[in-house]
Amino acid sequence: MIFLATSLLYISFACYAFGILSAFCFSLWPTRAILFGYTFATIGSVTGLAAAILFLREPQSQRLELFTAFRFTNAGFEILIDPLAAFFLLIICLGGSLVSIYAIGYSQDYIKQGKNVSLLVAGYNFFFITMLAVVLANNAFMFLVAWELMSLVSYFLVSFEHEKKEVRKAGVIYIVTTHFGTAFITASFLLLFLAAGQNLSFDAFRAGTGAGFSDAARNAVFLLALIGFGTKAGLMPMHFWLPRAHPVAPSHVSALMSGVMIKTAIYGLVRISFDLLGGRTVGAGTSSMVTVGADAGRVLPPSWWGILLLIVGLVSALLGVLYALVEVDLKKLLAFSSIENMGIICLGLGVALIFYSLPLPNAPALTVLALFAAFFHLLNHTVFKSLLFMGAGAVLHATHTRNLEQLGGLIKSMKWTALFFLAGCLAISALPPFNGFISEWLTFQALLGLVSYGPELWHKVIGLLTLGGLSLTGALAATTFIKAFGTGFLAQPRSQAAVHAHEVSKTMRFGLGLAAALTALLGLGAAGVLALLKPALEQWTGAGSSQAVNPLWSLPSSNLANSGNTNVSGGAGNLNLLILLLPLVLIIVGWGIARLLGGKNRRAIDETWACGNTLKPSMEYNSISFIKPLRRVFQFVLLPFREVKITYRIEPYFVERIEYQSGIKSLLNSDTFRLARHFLSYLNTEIKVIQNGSVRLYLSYILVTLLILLVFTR
Amino acid sequence: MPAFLYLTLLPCLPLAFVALGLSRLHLRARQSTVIILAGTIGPVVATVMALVSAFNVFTAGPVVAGEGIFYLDALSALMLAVIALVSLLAVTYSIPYLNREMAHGVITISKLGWYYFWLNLLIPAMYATVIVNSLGITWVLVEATTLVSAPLVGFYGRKESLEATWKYIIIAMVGISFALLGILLTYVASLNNLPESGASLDWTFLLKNAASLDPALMKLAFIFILVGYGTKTGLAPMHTWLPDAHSQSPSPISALLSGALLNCALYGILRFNSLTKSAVGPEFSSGLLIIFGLLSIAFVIPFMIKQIDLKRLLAYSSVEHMGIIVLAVGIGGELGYFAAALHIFNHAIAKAFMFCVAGEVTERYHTRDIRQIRGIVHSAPLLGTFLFAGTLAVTGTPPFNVFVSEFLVITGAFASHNYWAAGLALALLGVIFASMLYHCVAMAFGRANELILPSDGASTVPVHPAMSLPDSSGASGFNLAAPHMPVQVASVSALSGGSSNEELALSGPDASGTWLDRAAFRRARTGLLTLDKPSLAARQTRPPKRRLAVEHIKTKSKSEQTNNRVALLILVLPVLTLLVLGLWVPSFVQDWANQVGAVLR
Amino acid sequence: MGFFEGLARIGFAIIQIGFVLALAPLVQGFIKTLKARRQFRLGPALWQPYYDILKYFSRGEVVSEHTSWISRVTPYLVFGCMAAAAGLLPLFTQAPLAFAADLIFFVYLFGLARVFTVLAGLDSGSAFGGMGSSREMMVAVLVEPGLMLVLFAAALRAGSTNLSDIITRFSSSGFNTFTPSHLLGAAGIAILVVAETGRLPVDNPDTHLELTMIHEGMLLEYSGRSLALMLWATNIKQLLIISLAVNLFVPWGVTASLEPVPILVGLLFYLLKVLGVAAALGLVEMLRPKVRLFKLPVFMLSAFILAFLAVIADNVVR
Amino acid sequence: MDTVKLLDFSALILLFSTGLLVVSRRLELAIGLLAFQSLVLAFISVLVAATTGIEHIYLASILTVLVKVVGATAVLIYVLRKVKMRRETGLMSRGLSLALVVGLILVSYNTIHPIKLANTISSPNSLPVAMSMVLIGLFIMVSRKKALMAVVGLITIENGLFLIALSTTYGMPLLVEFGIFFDVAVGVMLMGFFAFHINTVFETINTDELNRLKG
Repeated sequence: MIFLATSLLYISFACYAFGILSAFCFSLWPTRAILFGYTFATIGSVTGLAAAILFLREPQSQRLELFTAFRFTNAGFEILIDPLAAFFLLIICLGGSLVSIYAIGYSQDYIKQGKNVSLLVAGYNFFFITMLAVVLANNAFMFLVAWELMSLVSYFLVSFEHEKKEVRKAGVIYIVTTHFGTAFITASFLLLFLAAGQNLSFDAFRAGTGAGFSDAARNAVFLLALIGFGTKAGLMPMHFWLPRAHPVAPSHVSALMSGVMIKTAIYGLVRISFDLLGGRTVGAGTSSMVTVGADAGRVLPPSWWGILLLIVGLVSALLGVLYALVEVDLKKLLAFSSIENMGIICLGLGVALIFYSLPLPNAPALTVLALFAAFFHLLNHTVFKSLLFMGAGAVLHATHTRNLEQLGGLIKSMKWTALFFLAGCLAISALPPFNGFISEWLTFQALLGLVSYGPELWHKVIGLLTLGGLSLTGALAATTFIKAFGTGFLAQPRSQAAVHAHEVSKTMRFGLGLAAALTALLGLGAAGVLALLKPALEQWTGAGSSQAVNPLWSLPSSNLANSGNTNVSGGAGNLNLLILLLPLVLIIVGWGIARLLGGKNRRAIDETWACGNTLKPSMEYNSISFIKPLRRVFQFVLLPFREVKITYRIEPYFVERIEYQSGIKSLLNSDTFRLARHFLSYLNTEIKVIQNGSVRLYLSYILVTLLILLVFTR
Repeated sequence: MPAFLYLTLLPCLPLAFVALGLSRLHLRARQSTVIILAGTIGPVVATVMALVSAFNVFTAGPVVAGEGIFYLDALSALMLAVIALVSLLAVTYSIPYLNREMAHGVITISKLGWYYFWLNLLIPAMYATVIVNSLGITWVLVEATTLVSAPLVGFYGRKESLEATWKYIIIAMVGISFALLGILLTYVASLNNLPESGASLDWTFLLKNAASLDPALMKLAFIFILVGYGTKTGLAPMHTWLPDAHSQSPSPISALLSGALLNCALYGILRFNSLTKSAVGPEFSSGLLIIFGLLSIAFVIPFMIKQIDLKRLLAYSSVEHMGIIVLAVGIGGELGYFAAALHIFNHAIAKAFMFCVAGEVTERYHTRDIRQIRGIVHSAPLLGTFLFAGTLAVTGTPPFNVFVSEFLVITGAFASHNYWAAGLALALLGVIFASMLYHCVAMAFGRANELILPSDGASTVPVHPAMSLPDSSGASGFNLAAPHMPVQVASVSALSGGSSNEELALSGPDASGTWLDRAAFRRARTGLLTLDKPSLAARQTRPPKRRLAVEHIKTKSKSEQTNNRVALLILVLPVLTLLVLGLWVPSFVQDWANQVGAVLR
Repeated sequence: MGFFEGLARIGFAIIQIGFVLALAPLVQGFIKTLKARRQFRLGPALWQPYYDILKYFSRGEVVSEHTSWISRVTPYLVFGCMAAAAGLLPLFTQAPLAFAADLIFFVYLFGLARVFTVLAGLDSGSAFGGMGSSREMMVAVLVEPGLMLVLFAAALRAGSTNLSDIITRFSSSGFNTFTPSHLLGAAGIAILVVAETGRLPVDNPDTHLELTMIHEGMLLEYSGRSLALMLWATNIKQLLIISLAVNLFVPWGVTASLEPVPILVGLLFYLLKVLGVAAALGLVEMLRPKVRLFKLPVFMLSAFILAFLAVIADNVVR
Repeated sequence: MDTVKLLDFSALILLFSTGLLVVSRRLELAIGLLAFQSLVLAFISVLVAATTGIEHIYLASILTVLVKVVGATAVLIYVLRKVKMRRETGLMSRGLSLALVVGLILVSYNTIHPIKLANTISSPNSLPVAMSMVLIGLFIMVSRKKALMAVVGLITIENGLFLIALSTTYGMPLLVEFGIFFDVAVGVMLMGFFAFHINTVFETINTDELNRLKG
């Protein structure tokens, strides 16, 4: 089995490599480059997916030594496939399977534009290799190389349409931000490296973070990792690159970046906080070690790590969704929504980390529950965010605009796309029976567990606030996506582009349909997912800590009734998944009743009532007006502004022209960047005096340096 | 073995005069090949020999040769290898570079001869610097490298290059004088403390007796050495000459200066650092080196952020990298020295490559002004790729080799508990990455013809040689608006063999538009080519921005195309080196770097 | 769960859902009649909502040319959701679908219905529909955190998120249920019931005046059986919300036993409680003017704070 | 008068002449002072050679006379004639210059003071004076505008170095010494050449005009 899985993994890598090769081989025949390149990517993803599932079913870790980069500090390329890595393997390959087929259709447009698509295809395939390398790496050096390569490749993919200034700018902001993030990650790893006796292998990290590792260093590692990975994950306030970079990338790349790539940051966070810094059983030593009970000898992380994650997650979720709410650029909206969803994932992760750090008898079960919430939401987000970005790509493909105010009425011209997009919207709004609901439900349960069992009052307070915040987030997300679907697809087209929209090609529809089907399937089959993820969830809490999986159609909850009892199986708090289908049954009942009471329906088609006028698209509610009340409610965050400029022919009676402008100011707004830029240009102008061309000045530097050294250092 | 050592220096010197002599024979332009060949053979042969010597040293251990005049250990071998590889790149790249410069009429046969004359003096001087035993002779040779490289810096004979040369000579000579003071003091120390054994400046002697040298004197000596050689190495704040000199010289020479010559002065610092450490104890010199290292990294940032001159940008980056090396040495420890050794090599290759890429960009766009260069990936995809690869390599981004050594420097800083230095370095390197990449993206991406320039005056950095004055012995005719000139106003190229000053050959397919009046043209001749003093009217009424058509970047003569291709072909090997060494450092390289580390200790 | 038990449950579910469907218009009629009487009007008949629904069912419908299948599906979907929710809630006995009576699911079912209603409001392109949708979502966003937190407060005290469990636990613990926390929660949900049922001072269910309407705006393009279903669903929702509130916070009478007497007593209690709340709603509607739209956040925030305090009080006092 | 006294006296003369160099406005005077300085240095080297009996120091003194007293002066005078310039204006005031020079001298004394030399015939003053000359030489380069004065400053630095070498080490090993002289000679010639070239191209030898390359 393991052999099979490993071979499949190799095949998967080989396919991506073939994808790159074929892209270059067919660089003169772009159609073929696209076809072969993406087909290889699809095959690679599917085999990788199969490998991941096999690895998850056979949860012993697999190690592969590739080669050593340099002996010193044991920097090398080694692979560890443990359940956590296997889970992220699953995520990446799932994303790949969904998007790659779609990409065949989507990339055709670039041929017409005369772009060098073979580069796109090659980069796309290489992107997978780097992402896989990130999650499989068992060495800090390999991790950093893969991580930075992943950033670089994605940067080049983002900059694919580099003729546009906006794209170039977004790309630079992205790569620079992520580079700084990498610096933090590097620092974090290097602290671990010291603890590990100057060894860069993760195995040594694990061994070295026991008792001898000081609390201060432990906290520093976590904080550095949080900043570093948080930057990649788009957590507030390190998120600013994300809404710029994701929208400008080709849509299938956006789908991958939002759906898959930013998840690797979560991987890094989990890897560091649970695994590398994890509460390993050790001899004796640090202050945070538990001395009694079942956890005796475990070094526990402080629980404020989890609290910090909760706060960061909550802020990201709320602000992310608020900015998504007011966005009119469809892809930007999706990007902001990614920030929101990363926040929600962090909520689950935070709760898991808190319970992981508490020596409670039922902590393992609650850790698993919260971790499941996080992981399942991660999986779900991969599916529905890919779906939505692909949908946005389809719209862009058909109308050449991402602006919601230019769209409308697409449900008639793009029936299938609309249907699939709607599924994505419902899923991301956490509505039953789609998968988003299940993970939101799990997150609620995890948070309720925190409020219920958190020993400190501030655990409860933060838990409650988060519960409220998450509800608010859910409602806002629903509003956001109603807006997106309602103004994008419903009513009359608002521009010529939307009027002339057409349904997209079969390959694109196939990708969309697959993802849409998955949103529903994952919702109904959540218990199966739990069974699959079990090894990944139990990796740090010990086998059997997720006993609640047995009834196939039900999910565990924190089972608040039995405090002190860790058995979360069955019983009162469970959600029966079959019931998700109940509304469907009752829809039919409703139809039956209507038929019964009213006989056969007689339907006449007529105009929409518009107070006697003919309804024009300009009379419709558009996306701005739709969220206007909410924008006003949340004006303390969104800082909306409006400017009305009226020019008169004869004041004040005859108006010649009214200019109206409105928008919001971001909290981390362009003023902040402008400030930074001003500072830089200040540096530029003022400090350049240092190098003003005068040779005498230059000589005086030498003199002064010499004098300083002579006077002070002797 | 010893025979090789002398021979390393030999091939170049006679050929220097051969090249110079040939250029005096009134050859026709076509026959410039002979000169190029004569000038190229020496360095190439020397490269082979130096590499063999270096290999010998690495495998067989340190060598004392030539009755104690020469001494080679792992550090010398590393430097030999660096100089060998960089000079190989420089001389091979010189061929297509100079061919095109000849074709553009920027340089004459006579200049070509001088070029190879000085180049063939510079390369053996550098080799000799790192293999002589006496630190005094090393000083003499470092000084000599300044003197023979100065004419190469001022090669184009423009105002800017003259200025750069002047600053280079003055500052480098002043600095080097201080280094001499440091050497004198070391000598005094050895006289003072070792009266019996007979004082000497020989490295073999000093190394043996370093521990018994007077600490007070050695401290003083090290200060002067650090300031002195630091000036030549380009450590801030003594680096001020470096951006000027490295940006004004022809690109192959820039590559040589940044890649090899800086290391020669660095070599002196490294040697004296070892001495000082055994005499004074490690804290003193380490502290100074860390401070100067960080200062060098920090100092360049404001100049890199809004740099408009491509080659200046790279020159500042050299300052930064010298800072990193010095930082690594200051950090010390097994890791620090290893990293320093690796970084010396990595930086040399990466920077030399990058300067060649810059040369290629300049050859195609006829300007070094970053604001005027757009869309390289469209006009020359391979060159664009190289530009990106080079930028990423130079900024220490995986998968390129500089990443490995920079990572090791930071790792070493952590290992020696210099957390602040490590954090600071990480942050500063991040900023440098940002600014370099910003410029790289600006140049590489976009479309070449989207370039929009204010037409009220070209930049202050227009200066491709093709727009410049010929040297005094050169031609006297001018051709306005040669086809490849991006800015019409500034598109003045010299044609050798033109008839008279007044006879202006106006030609070129897009020579329509506004012509310069004679007065403006004369101004141009006297050096104000770039119209950086636009007329008052022009300044007041800020004319609309002009869209420049750079379509003709692609339309080139056949020989020029060949030269372009050859140049790119030459650059393939270094970029592969950068890539491979970034992912995998072969174990023999590690062994060698370790040996160098042992010497640095 | 055996096969026969399963069948019995299904049968029970059908009965309960049918009961709610049947009762819902009556509550609406009751409130209207009460209001009319209090205003010294004759008012419509108590059974008028039934007549209306029947009448709409038998009429043909007129569909806007701009609408899509969303509009056509929505009435059935909304109705289905409400009916499903009716099966989840324990009224006077255990809920028939008690094993799945999760409160989060319950609330999110309402959410699903709301989303489709709002989409239908946007579908026709009419400005009225858009306006209604826009306002509906605003109110929903404001209500949601408070509602969830109130329910969570109860869940945390009962130790389960299963509505049936919660209510059973509350009703079995007698007067001990009345803690400060409970009262705070009750106050919170009282505010939310008003908002969720779409009544004054939040929404005005009786008018089609664009200045005030929220829910009605979205239904403006509906006619015929679609309208009937939508109205009916609205009535069901109103009843469910009222039932949820009273059963959570006045839990007496909800019995776990299957004996006929307790069930009958429970039914009686239930009807009394529901009619009591309905009467209260009617009274509030008479006494209060509609509040300005942008005053609503304060209104909702108070509910949120009450719920928050409920949990904190619970934890501190305990 | 014994040798040490004589050395001391010569060193002070050197310091004095260097001080004068700092405040001299006339270029010819400056070049003259420089020649004088080199001459004193040659004298010192003869003195040292006579005292120690090391023969190659005689050679050094001859070279000093040839290269610095005759050669450098000739080059400088030639360039001066060519560029037709006599005075420098717009400089730092004499008082301030002198104050700074005094500061530099103090730093030098402070630096050299703690060093105990066992093996020299040097006077107590010669080493600090030499160090002062090095620093003052650099100060001249910093404070004076004309390219010629930069050369003068540089030669002053070299003279300081030479004095140190003489008074502490009886000169360097021969090879090194020749190398140094050769370098100085080539350097001065090169600088003279470039100063001349700059004058033709820029029509000035004011180094402040050389400021096109900045930033």
